[in-house]
Amino acid sequence: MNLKNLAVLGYGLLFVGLLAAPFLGAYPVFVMKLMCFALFAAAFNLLLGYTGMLSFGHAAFLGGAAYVTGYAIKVWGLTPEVGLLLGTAGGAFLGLIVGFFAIRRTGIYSTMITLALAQMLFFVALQAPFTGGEDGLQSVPRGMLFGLIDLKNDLVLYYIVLAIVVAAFLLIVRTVHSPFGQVLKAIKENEPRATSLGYDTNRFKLLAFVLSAALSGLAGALKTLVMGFATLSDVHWTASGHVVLMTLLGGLGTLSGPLVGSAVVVLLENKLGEVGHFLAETTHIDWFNTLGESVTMVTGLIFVVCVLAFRRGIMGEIIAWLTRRRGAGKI
Amino acid sequence: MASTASQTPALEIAKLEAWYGESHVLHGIDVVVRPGEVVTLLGRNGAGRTSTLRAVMGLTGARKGSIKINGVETIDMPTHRIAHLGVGYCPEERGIFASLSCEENLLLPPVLKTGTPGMSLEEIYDMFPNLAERRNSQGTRLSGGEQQMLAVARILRTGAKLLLLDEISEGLAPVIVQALARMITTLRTKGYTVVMVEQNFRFAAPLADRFYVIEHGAVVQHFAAAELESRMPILNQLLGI
Amino acid sequence: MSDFILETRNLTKEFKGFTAVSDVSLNVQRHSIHALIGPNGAGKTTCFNLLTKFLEPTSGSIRFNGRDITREQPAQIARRGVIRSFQISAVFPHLTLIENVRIGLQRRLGTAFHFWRSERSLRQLDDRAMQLLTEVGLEDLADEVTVNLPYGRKRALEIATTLSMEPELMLLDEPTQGMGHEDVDRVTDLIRKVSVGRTILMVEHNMKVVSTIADRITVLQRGTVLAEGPYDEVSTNPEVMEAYMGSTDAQLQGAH
Amino acid sequence: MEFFGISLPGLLSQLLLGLVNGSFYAILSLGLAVIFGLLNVINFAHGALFMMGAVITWMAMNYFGINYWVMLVVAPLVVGVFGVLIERLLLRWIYKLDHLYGLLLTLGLTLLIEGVFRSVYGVSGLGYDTPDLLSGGTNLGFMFLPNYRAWVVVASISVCLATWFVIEKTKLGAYLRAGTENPRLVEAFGVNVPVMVTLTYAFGAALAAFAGVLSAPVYQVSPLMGQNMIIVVFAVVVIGGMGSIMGSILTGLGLGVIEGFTKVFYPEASSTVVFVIMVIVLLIRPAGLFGKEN
Amino acid sequence: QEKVVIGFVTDMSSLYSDVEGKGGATAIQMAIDDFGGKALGQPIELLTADHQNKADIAASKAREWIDTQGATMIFGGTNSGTALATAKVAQEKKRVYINNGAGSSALTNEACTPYTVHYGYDTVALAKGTGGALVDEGYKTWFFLTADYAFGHALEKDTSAVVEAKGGKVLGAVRHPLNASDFSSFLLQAQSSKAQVLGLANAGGDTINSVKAAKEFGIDKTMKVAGLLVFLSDIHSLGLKNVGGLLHTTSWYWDKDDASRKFGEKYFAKMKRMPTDVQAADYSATMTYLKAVAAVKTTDADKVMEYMKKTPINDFYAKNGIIRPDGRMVHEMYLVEAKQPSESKKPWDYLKIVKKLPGDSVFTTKADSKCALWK
Ligand SMILES: Nc1ncnc2c1ncn2[C@@H]1O[C@H](COP(=O)(O)OP(=O)(O)OP(=O)(O)O)[C@@H](O)[C@H]1O
Ligand SMILES: Nc1ncnc2c1ncn2[C@@H]1O[C@H](COP(=O)(O)OP(=O)(O)OP(=O)(O)O)[C@@H](O)[C@H]1O
Ligand SMILES: [Mg+2]
Ligand SMILES: [Mg+2]
Repeated sequence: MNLKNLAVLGYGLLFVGLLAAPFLGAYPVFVMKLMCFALFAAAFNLLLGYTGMLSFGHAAFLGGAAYVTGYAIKVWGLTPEVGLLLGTAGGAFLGLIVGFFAIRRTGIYSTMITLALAQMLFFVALQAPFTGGEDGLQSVPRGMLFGLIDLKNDLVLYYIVLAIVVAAFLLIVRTVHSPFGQVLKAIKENEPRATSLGYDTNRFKLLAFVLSAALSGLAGALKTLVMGFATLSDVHWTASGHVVLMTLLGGLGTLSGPLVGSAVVVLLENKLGEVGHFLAETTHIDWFNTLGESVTMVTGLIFVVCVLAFRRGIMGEIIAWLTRRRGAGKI
Repeated sequence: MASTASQTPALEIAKLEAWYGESHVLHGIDVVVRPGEVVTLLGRNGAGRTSTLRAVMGLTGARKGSIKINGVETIDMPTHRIAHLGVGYCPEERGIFASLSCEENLLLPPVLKTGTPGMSLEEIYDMFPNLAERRNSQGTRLSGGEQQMLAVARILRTGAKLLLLDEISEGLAPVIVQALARMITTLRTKGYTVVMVEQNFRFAAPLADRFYVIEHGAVVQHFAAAELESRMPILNQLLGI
Repeated sequence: MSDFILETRNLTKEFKGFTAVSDVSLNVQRHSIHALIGPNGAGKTTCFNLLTKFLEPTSGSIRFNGRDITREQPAQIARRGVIRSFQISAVFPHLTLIENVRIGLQRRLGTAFHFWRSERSLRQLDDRAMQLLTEVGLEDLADEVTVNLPYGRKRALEIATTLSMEPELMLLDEPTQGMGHEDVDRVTDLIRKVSVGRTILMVEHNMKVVSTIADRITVLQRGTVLAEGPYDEVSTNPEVMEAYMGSTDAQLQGAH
Repeated sequence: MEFFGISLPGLLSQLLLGLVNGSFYAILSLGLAVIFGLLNVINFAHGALFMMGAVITWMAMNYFGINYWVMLVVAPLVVGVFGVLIERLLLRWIYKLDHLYGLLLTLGLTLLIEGVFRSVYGVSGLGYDTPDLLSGGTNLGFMFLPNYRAWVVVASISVCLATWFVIEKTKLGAYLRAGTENPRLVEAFGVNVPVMVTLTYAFGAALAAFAGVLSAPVYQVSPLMGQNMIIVVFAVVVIGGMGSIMGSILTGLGLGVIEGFTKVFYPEASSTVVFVIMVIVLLIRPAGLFGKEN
Repeated sequence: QEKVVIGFVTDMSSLYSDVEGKGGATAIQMAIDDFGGKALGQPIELLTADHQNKADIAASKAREWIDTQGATMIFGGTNSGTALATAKVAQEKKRVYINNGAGSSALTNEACTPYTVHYGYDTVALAKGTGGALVDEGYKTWFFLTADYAFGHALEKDTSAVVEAKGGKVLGAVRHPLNASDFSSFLLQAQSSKAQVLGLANAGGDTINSVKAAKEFGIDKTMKVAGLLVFLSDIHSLGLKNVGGLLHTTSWYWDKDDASRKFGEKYFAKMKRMPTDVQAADYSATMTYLKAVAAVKTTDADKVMEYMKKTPINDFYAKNGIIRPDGRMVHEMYLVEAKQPSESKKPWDYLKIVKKLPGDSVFTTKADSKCALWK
């Protein structure tokens, strides 16, 4: 079987798995949250993996859109689909602003610019009257989709979220393999040359930025709908750090990497405590009981290990392994 | 004139192999350079001449074999210690520093504790008036050719007696090339040992005492200047001159 | 339309008190190969950078096909048909050869921003891309990844990509620098071949190349034009010999 | 005399206070610039090293009774040694890679270091008293200036200037600058670059720790104290442009002062003003105030 | 057979972990043990988790515990965002929800639910307590140093209202950003207002830093410094040298009476720290809940809530505490002052009680309440 078929098979299995998940005892709300983060990471990877621009401010798009959607639905009483649209548009708009500044510099400077601008948004979210400060924007109703479908039911919402996330993911795949994607690759490889071939490289980078921000916004908007609130933790810089970790851990520049990476990181964040309790019980080492409070430490450790020993990430390693094996098989 | 010194070669490379990461670029180079000699490494593009010089400086990846400088084995030495044995290296890509002015670039390489003083700043500016004129410009603001001059000039100050020069006539105007040729002749009379890598055969031919031809990371020919005429046909074939 | 495809008037570039290009008025004849030579630091590369607006001129104007392009952006100038190559080879190393060429062709489709469209829509360009690769003798390597190519081939690929832009005016900065003799000959032939129906302005130190293909030569020195004319005329100009070629005739041919 | 409703003495005192904060920005952005220069690593861990400086000072006082003045030297040394370890054991492996890995590695390191300190010391902050010699204050006529704050300004500006002198005016500095661009070549000239790199990182870490010691009596000593500082310092660095050492010092001081004035005229914006300035500077000078294009 | 499962989710590793954190879990476990470890004939189970101050983690933990572990009561911790989100989940799933760590009065006001019990302090009580008591003592003119976000604004607004209602005057306020490291410039502005009281409408590190800077600049010599949200853990980490004289309101202090001292010492034996008022409240609230379950012989949230709301609470924490229809547990609060170092006689001897504040005088009144359940 060649790699491409294998990939198709993998995605197929994943999709079927997600379709069946609620009936296999998975927790719909949790899986929805996972999917939101997976979309977030995939959107982030679209920028980093395919244009080489490292944004450290993606929390702004996730969180910003979460607030927009929350506000639209809760305060203006708009329907969920309009809320989602507004959230995505909000993400895109923020992306346009941040991107406008970020592309003025390259490399690490551009990264710091995204970080700084996102931090600015954090303070706005903290101080602005409509975000609820550190209480967050709470009790956002799920409402009726198109005025018809009641989203209060977790299962109904689950399949809608699944459909949206899959569609968004397909859009990302398509973007990577589009004429636009080709130009992005060229710019990543040799920017002055692309300019001399008549491409306004900044406009391409900006569009990539906006696309990535819009999809991150969609993820944030969905998350608000699922969880029923938008809070500061989504705009905090640590959320930006998390999405970088997800992408790096899963495999930078691979389409499937962010999906895997986000699953691992979200599970870690939510279940590390339980893992700790389990370890403590089996090994009788009491210390493990406190593992749950060490999420940041463990996260830090993963970062360090990933960067030092495991740069291709989980999917990157698997793909490399498969390629090698196939290569060896031919000889 | 250097008959006693010829006992220990200035540079003796034996069975040298070198890698860049996983790619194996040198497959056994043997070169001997006596003190005071000018030796030219010839070869096609990508034959491994630059890599040979870089390997001497310890700038490639892994190395194997033996490289002795004035009789001292250096194969396991870190780069900075090799330099202190009295080696000056002028890289192919020039390596001018943007954050330093022209003059700072010139003064950058530390004077080596080899006992022999190098050229003074005045002598150098005499040889390259362009540099004197642009002495306060940022290094990389010099033109391509000026940068090339600077790269050569830089290692003349340190007191290094063994010079490794990679394609120094590249991209230079004919007048400057002629100046460089005169410079090398002068250096030889001053007792410097020079190993040159040259694409420009016409530039190298009248200067060198001996030639090595490298092909696919190994030495395939070597001969003295006197044999040059007789070797022309085979050189034509090897190098397409 | 005037017979000159490119005209500059009193083009000047100053860097913090140092004038790299001063008062250069250059006229490049349509359908000719025009060489720009001069000692190191004469301002040749700077001139190129001005013409393609990688640098902003301090004063003076640039006209292309009679139109003033002095205030335009680099990408815009490229789209007008003025394409440059770089002193260091410029390819997209991790794309295949055919993809490299397609990047040049693709702009014409007007779908460069279409992120929703499949890249299969680019296949229509493959024929033309292969044609271009054939022109530079790389047709057999079309699906190779570019990094693995030897240097000379990369230069050839670069020329193919440049051609894909259908340039009216090609600016080549030292196209044979760092090449072996075979490659030099090959690229010289290539330049001659592609110059049909185009205009080429090139910087070159290799007098052999210049003497064989250049129709007209401008010699720059210290940022100003020292001499201009066909090779024979320029190469015997005593001032030029003094400043650039060097005194002995042997060396004249011999820089490379 | 009044300006915008604030008396001249009021303004003067705010200027002084701004300088105090600016001093911290200056030392921290200077350290970042030095490390970035030679290692090409954006040292996210700078905030954590800053915090270590302060916490170690606190520990020394509380466990061993070692006073402030000793720690002013010892803490940077200890953190410097820690820097040597970081560089030798971790950073060394990633120089050849894209700069993004340096950022991520040091980010991970930050989370780890902060996590460890947090699990030991909690987060509510530890008190550290002003050293007796500098307690009290001086009445400057227009304000009451605590002696300690005056000392912070003097100490940090001296350290900054000394660093500037070494880097811009000495041979060692020339090696550093050249090593920044092409370490292998500098090594081929006979300079021991690996040691230079290690020491540079250690020096940058020590600078951060020095700032940490200085800050201990002013701010609360807490495992999270570096986190809030580091992002602002990043913005300072973008504004200054990391082009020059003097640039990062002046930008740090200047932004401290501007931030100080914002606290008077429009306090709501005092946390965002640095970012706003960053945006404006980028619009006018994409390379930052002291940065070089490309 | 019904089993009592308590799920406790709070900040165990970050900003607020000293206020409640692991100490809270210890206090709850102590209560369970003192209750006998069993209820309705089954061992009582305690689940704990660190929400890392993220509302989505808190809410999903609670949801999961209820659905998969059969949690019968959710104990929400510090951080208002997480508290409000978790309360919503508990309401949806019909589980008892008790909170001590979060200050937001919204929990029993516009966001009140039939299942929420806000047991310890809230921002309204702090504001009214400190503000009202100080004006009564003759400190009439105020200047606020306010953290620039909803929480700070709420504290400032509530306190100003009390101060003005009692005839005091607010001369001004300056807003500072969250986690500001330097307060000197704000303090100079406060000083030039010539007000008698400097009200610190902020929390945690911000309060600590402002108190410290006030000392450094000698501002405490001309103004009375009043913290609106100060915990024992803050005082402990700052040291009396830095905070001596700081006025604030607390819901409990370990040295307030014999019963409290007894609890304090028992807790100290386990944790090597004296409990904060929040941790004490955690113990008391657990007891209250378990007693209610035992009395109604079911874990059914409606029945338990009904019983809790009609039964006064009397223990070392609260005297005649009453859970009102809006979920607010009303009890006595205390205006306290941090001792000067010379007054402190033993470890953890930090506070002296200046004034006892009857519950009715400090918590929201029916007239002000926006809770639909209390109309
Ligand atoms: N950094 C590197 N990594 C991998 N391979 C390299 C590297 N540098 C050179 N090579 C390869 O090593 C071989 C020898 O290169 P080298 O630069 O020594 O050739 P050369 O004879 O100096 O030719 P040139 O005329 O191009 O300078 C070439 O095949 C080249 O592709
Ligand atoms: N950005 C710059 N700032 C300052 N001076 C510059 C800059 N770019 C070029 N120069 C100066 O302008 C002069 C012309 O440089 P240019 O690169 O155009 O020369 P060239 O003719 O291409 O030479 P070569 O043949 O050596 O490449 C040189 O003296 C150089 O030092
Ligand atoms: Mg070479
Ligand atoms: Mg040039």
